[in-house]
Amino acid sequence: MTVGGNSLTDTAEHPLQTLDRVVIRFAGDSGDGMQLTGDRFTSVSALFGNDLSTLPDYPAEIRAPAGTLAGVSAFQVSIADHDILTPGDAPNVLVAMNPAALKANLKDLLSGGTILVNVDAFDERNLVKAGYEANPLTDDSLAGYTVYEVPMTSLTLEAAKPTGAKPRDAERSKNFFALGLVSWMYTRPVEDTLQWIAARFAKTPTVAESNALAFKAGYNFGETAELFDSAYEVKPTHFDPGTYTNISGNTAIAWGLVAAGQLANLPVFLGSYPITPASDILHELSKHKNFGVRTMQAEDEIAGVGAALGAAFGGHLGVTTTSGPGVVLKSETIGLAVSMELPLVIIDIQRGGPSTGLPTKTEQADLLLAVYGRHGESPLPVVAAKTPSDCFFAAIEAVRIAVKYRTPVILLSDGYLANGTEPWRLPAVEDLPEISAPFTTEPNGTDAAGNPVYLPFLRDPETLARPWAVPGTPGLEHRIGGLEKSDPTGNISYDPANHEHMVRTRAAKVAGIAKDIPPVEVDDQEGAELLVLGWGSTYGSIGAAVAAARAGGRKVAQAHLTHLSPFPANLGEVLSRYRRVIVPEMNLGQLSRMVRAEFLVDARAVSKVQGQPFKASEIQAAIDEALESLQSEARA
Amino acid sequence: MTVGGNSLTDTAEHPLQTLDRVVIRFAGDSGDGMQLTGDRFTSVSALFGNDLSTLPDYPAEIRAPAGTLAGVSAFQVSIADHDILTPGDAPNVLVAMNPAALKANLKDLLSGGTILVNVDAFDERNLVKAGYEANPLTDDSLAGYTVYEVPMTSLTLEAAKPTGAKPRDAERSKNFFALGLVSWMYTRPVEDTLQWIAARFAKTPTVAESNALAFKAGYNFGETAELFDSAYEVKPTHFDPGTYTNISGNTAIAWGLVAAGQLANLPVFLGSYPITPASDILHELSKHKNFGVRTMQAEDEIAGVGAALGAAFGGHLGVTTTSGPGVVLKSETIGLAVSMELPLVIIDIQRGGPSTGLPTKTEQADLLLAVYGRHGESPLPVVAAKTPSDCFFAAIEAVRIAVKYRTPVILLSDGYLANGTEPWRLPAVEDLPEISAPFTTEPNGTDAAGNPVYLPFLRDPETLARPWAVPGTPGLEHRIGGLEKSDPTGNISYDPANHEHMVRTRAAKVAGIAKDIPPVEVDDQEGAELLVLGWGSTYGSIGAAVAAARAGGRKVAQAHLTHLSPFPANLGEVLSRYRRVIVPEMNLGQLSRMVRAEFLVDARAVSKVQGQPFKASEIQAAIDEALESLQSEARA
Amino acid sequence: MTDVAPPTTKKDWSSDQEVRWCPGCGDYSILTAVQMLMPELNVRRENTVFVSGIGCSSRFPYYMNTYGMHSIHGRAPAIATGLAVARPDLDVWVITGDGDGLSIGGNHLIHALRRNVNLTILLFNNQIYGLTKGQYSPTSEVGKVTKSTPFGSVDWPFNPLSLALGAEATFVARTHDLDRKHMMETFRRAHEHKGAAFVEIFQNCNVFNDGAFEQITAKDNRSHMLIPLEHGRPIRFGPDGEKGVALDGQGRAAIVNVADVGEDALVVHDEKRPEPGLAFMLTRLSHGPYEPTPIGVFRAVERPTYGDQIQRQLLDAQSRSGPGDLAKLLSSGSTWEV
Amino acid sequence: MTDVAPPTTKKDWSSDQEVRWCPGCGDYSILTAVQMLMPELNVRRENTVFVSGIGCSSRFPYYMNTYGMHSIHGRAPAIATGLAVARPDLDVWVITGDGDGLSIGGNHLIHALRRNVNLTILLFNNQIYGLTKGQYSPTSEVGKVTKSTPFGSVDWPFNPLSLALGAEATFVARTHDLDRKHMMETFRRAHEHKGAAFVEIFQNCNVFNDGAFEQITAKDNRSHMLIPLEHGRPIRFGPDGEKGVALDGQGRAAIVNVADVGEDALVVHDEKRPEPGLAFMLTRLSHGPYEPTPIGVFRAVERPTYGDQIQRQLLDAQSRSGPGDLAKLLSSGSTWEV
Ligand SMILES: Cc1ncc(C[n+]2csc(CCOP(=O)(O)OP(=O)(O)O)c2C)c(N)n1
Ligand SMILES: Cc1ncc(C[n+]2csc(CCOP(=O)(O)OP(=O)(O)O)c2C)c(N)n1
Ligand code: SF4
Ligand code: SF4
Ligand SMILES: [Mg+2]
Ligand SMILES: [Mg+2]
Repeated sequence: MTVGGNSLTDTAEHPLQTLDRVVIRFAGDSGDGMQLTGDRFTSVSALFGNDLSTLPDYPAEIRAPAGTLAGVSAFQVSIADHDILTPGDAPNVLVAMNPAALKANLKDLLSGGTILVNVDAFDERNLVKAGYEANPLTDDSLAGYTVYEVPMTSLTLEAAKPTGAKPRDAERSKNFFALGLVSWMYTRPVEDTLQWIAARFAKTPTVAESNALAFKAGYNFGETAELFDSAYEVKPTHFDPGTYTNISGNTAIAWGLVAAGQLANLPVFLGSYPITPASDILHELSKHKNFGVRTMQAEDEIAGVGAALGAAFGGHLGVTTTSGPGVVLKSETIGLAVSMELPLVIIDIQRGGPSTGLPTKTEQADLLLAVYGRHGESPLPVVAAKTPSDCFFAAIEAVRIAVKYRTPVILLSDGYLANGTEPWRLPAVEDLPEISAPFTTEPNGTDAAGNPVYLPFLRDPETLARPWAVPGTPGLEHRIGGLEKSDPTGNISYDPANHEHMVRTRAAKVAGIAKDIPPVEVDDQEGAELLVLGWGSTYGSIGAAVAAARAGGRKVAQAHLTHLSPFPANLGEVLSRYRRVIVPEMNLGQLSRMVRAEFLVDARAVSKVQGQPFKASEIQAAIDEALESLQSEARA
Repeated sequence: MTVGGNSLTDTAEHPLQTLDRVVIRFAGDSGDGMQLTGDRFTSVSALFGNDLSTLPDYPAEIRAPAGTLAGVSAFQVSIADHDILTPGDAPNVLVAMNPAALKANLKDLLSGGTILVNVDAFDERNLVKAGYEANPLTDDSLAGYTVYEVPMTSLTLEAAKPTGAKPRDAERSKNFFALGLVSWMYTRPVEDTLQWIAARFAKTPTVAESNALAFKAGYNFGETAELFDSAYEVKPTHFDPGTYTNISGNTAIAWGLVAAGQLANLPVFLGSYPITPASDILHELSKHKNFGVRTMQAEDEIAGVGAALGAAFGGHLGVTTTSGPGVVLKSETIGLAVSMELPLVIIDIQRGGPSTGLPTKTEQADLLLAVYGRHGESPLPVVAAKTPSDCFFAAIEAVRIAVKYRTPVILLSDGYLANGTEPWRLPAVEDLPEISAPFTTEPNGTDAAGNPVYLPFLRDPETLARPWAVPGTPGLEHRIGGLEKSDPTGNISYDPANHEHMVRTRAAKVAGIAKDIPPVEVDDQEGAELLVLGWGSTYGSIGAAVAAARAGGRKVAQAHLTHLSPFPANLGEVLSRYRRVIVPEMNLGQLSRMVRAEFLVDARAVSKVQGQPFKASEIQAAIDEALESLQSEARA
Repeated sequence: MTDVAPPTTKKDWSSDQEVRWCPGCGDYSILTAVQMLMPELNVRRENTVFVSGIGCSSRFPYYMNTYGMHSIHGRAPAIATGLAVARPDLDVWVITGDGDGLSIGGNHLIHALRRNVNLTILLFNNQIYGLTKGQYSPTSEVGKVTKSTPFGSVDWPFNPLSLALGAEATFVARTHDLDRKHMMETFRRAHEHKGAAFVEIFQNCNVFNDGAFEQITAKDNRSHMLIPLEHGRPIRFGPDGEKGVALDGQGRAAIVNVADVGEDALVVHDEKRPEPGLAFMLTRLSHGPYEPTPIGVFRAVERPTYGDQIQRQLLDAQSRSGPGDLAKLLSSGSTWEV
Repeated sequence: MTDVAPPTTKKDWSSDQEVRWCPGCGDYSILTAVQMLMPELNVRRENTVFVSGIGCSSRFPYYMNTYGMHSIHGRAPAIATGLAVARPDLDVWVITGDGDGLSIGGNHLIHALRRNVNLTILLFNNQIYGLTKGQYSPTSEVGKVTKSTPFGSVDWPFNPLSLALGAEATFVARTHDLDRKHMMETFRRAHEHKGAAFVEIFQNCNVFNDGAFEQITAKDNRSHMLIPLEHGRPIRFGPDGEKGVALDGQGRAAIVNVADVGEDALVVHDEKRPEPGLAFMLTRLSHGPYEPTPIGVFRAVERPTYGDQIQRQLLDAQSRSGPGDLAKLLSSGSTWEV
């Protein structure tokens, strides 16, 4: 049997077990290339036709000290033969490249799960660094698991010998050894990975070669070592026919913005300042200059949003991307956009807070900031994405509202969506929503003397949107600013009644968007008295939990909000249909607070603030608890 | 009869009518000195023993074009022989120095009220500038009022002749003519004003002389002209015995901070950036360097709060003052203070928003910003002042909470409190609350090896406050920052469970302050089903409205919040006692929203967003409406 | 925009809004100078935008009958950068004050300068915060007694031109509000400059800082106290040109009597010198508006503008990859068919 | 603090926290230089505070066994200003990066410099954003290809020292991460300076911008490419001092062969020159780390510090009006008795 052809997948000598789903976590040092390994495994699985979901998890340091807990970087991927919503609560398989990786991740592993360790790394020094007093491989502490000790480092060095690479360099290929081994275990096709290695490392042929050799060695090790009882297969999912790609939330947002620019026929202008986990949107958009996309890495967040606002005044689709610490810095400028009523899209990829917090971890604690975080009465629409691929549509929706209503819009995503991936069936371009962004080019009023004039605050009676006349348009010269404006001239006005009128009109404009967004849909169940209401990235976990609860005979309804401000018009009615509403959120209860204030409904938060997405089981437990409390209330 | 002695007050030739209250508004061009005139009238009335309340109102421009509506500056003062709470809904008397002043203010005047106009200013040019098509003095449009046309300019010029001043200069004394005239009308003592003129203009004797002459001329004009039927007197109020001063909210805050520094035995450090209407706190504090108060005019708001936080780390009482646009800029640094748990006081003198809004006008629309306006879960206490003199105590309370709990605290005031004044009985220094701010000077824990160490996040079990060890203390060297901290070492931690623990602990610390603040007091009335709940500067208007409603036979209870986060522990219980709760606020319903979310009580906002405080009558109308709706519900 | 704009007059450039500065404020004469200059520039009103921050000076855009934005405090250079990059066809002017531009907005200003964004930046320096009623500013002299510094300020001031040169500015100039001709000429040069043109204008705030520049700008003092810079000419001043500026071999600049040293010893002004060293030295000649102070164009060199280069990258990308094709973008990752 | 601090060793200044930079990062050698210098400075750990912003470099305070604050991005100079003004008894160091200090924090930096706040500011210039994984920074060279500039950056970079001098800095110096002795000497001078001392450190980021300074700082290149500045000495460099810096009468600085012009024609370095013109010219000698580049102390002049003057005003006020008396303050307005 030769390595390198698809014949490798024919593992005649080992029995092949079929699984419907498996959750694998690759864990190692920051420098061990675990993100790359996980990404690669994901890609072949996607090509293979599995449904999948991923969860990268890495430290805030670029490369924290080797061997320490702080330096552990992990990538979890779940592959399945059916539609899945989350990267899985607990891994079935943990690949641990060193003791620290084992220690940091063991607690999450399914009991009875499988551990593949790089036994070469379990030396005294690394054990101490990881804080182990005894070697876990020998002290029986792993008794509840199936442990495979694989000398990954030495086998990699051995495999790479033909390349002549120095051991220090060759050793770096050991993640490909691990990838090869896991690829064998789950009967992944290998050709694609070998091609990918060749292309990716084309500039450093020695590295390419040693990675390929390590990969093959890992694969063959699985095949030939007597260690493993069997290999597994996870059959392809039934997908609707179409072209699929595996997409992360940040890429989806970037592409959504490019698409929105095309749909609205507006050039995209991104003013941004790098910040984790939002920077990748800047990186991605920077590549697409042929779409007329201008990206500017500004001196800070204030300048980023300022430049976007300046571009919006000039008739561009002004966008700024950031995370929490950047949102607060941008708030003053966002308030100016509220006051001037110019379209602007602010994208907040939420991360753990407060302050610098947990910059590489996920959280949903900027919702109230988005809705209320500006001085004065400065309402604006807020939209949230729920899955990585939904980020594409959420970005288009944010743009649609911004340009139609001439208002800043905040789009919320989070670190989990940003870096997580899922297979996405590419939409047909002609099916994407239309976005109308007409510029005003003619005077829209007359002055006292009957001369035609431009009234920048003469609104569309339907949308309450003001006209958008851009510099370069003769005859419509006008000035706008942050002082209160007289309706409809836009001249400065300190008139008390005008101020109240303008404050209420701006609020009415935003509230009126409720008429223009879809009603919230309920995934209802006959007889359900409990509604699980969610927003943002909890979608997957809630869905999985609800499915599991129903499978367990519980009656539960589920609804998920894309629009947080204004709420869909039917939300109050929906909430009133249930005896109990729970709101799982990665915060201390922000949507629940908004819903309580708005509808006087006793919505109860189910909070998790750990920098990690909910496990479906956690939400399931909350569902059970809510149902029990309803029952005991009924009994009482 | 001679001018210049108290004998002037003996106005034997005119009947003297006694009033219990009068509301006077001085209005003129920005350059006409109306604020000074109003201030002066206020001072003599305070000295005379009236209760009083004032409302300055001026344009955002330093000196808007003379004669135009935009340039009108006004000062309203109410004086009474009894305890009053507001500067009055509608003036009884309007002093209008030019047509624009008349036009801008007439609509507020009580119908049948008195108008004193400077008839000299009613020439064609000024009428056109003010936008009058016909002269209101001659076209009968003022028929419903008592109008006195006084040639103030020419009489002033005449009076000032002996000084030899050029007419252009002498004319500037005409506000003193007006002051003299009104002083006569309301039998104010004159000696004090003459002394004040001499002192204030000591450096420019000619100006002093012409002001004094104009003042006397005005006084004498009232005395001798046949125009006026009578003079009026407003008897002194019954005040509790003590020493009184007339104080504005901004001065009271500045003094409160000085006092708090003394009480806590901490040097005050103010880092600030000028902004209307907060700048005067910076100005006032800058004078008191002998108290060890350091003030720094920073390069911007971010630097202002940053410097204050740096000083707090160094063991000073760090304070920053600003208004809405500054608060949003400071939010990131406030979040850092939340995370590092250092004491810091942020003072927001709210003004009309959004954006630059109405910078010289009042508003209460930063409440939700104060409570929710930071990324991540970053709770902090919020305190609001209710009257100008209460600003003193509110500042002390904000400091008390900040240093006791090692937390940033936001203190809310607004433009109305900032510039408004009221008589204040000086507290005895020994009656002021104690503030304890002990620095930790010894290690508070031991490390694994048993060596004494400092654990910066080892909390007081009661308050949950962490220790405060300042640089210069040997042996307690430690590092803090904005990344999540391990409990209790303060070292960086990405541990999921620790993060949730810290997020919840910070929230519990702030929530726990509810135990340490007074319960909200209710001014109840037997049988009242309606509660009027307020916060901040609406106190006076609500009080006046409730008193009036009761006088009209209505049953109403009133409660006013000083603590907005956390709420007083008994608030939920208090709200549950009433069938209806209304919340008058100068915003679109911010406190009502918080109360609804917290207590699921159908609290209804009574909103006014006009850059002007509520009139008592407006709130009274809302009370009537609420009571009627209760009745009709009862009938239904 | 190479076409010829229709002729206009000052009135065409004046908006219908009432000017609301204090009577006597230096801002009026600057407004007049700009409104009088515009008809001479062969530009169109609709292609002209004034962007300002907050301050008395920042009310300026309301008075220009062009497109305009009165933004927020300190942020005008950032906002204008976005506009200028998005719309290279526009003429974008930035109006700012010493507080707006050098205090809260200092960072945006220096970054706009280093990037060489195509902006004409007029900084109204009255050495005071006017709009907030008289606090000291980052250009106020040490010891200044103001509302916020009752015992005198203790901060050393910026020299706006030194700062601009330290920030890699390509065009740096100074003028004052009492000389309309000089203002117009300086603004014209700034407008002609491709890239970020920075002009400091000494402006009198007669309410809060009256006479700040009187010692050098008053009619009678000018010839003694202002050192006009002219490209290619030895730097001379004084009623009869009897004074000049010379450098020694150790790089010390000094004011000299021409009679003592001879004209050949004088520095010949060279605004086009690639290195800003000389221009910087000239900004250091005077330590405040009470010593002989250079005015005019200190530096005017060419460097590609930020916007042009961004534009060039767009065009390059389009000629390389063709105009964007959305369907192609969506399938640009690794895809598979089901 | 004139007392003698007890003797310490490098170890005393090292905290128990694991250093978490990438292996090979230039930050390590800077940390070592500081930790080795501290015992020589006669200062106490408890009186020493390191304040930083955000960035790889800004993790520095965690590794010093002193008081420290790892604050937020760009704000360290502002926070440190408050601390230094409040507590003049402390030794306050600021640690910042080229992004932290010159991009988002540029304004606070230039204001701290002009105010001459008593701070020792170390700017780790690696010409890249390290912590956010490799975007270009305001000191990156034009054309730099990074994650955010796949077609090359188009912004002209700052020269940090020119900017500092334009911002009225009283102490300006440069060193690099490969020369511990030079670092220690430069940091010592900076620490000695009363007021704001600004030090740029060329620092290698071996992950995202490896070798950025190699052309001038690699052992073999130093003698050709680094121009050491020594006060009072003619500026010479080269393996045998065969090169030097000279100025012409028009203020043009140039690198010359000493043999051609004679030593007397060289500029004699004068860090104490009140005017920053010469120092500024020296910062312009090199346009990037691939030309002969001066290192050492460019400028070191005395000017009252911001904190000292604020302190003086407090003391003056106290000696004038006596210590504050609260009851007196409350009755300082016009009062009346009832
Ligand atoms: C964020 C913010 N901070 C502060 C202010 C208050 N403010 C308005 S203008 C100004 C300074 C104006 O000074 P300058 O820029 O010199 O303009 P001038 O009025 O002197 O023309 C300040 C502090 C504001 N409007 N916004
Ligand atoms: C307000 C805010 N914006 C952005 C970031 C993200 N961020 C962290 S460090 C950094 C730049 C770091 O570059 P530099 O200062 O050069 O430090 P280095 O990592 O290179 O040492 C950025 C953009 C942040 N933490 N906070
Ligand atoms: S305050 Fe000064 S700068 Fe402002 S308008 Fe008046 S005179 Fe001009
Ligand atoms: S990313 Fe660069 S600067 Fe940051 S620690 Fe690694 S090598 Fe150092
Ligand atoms: Mg100014
Ligand atoms: Mg860097």
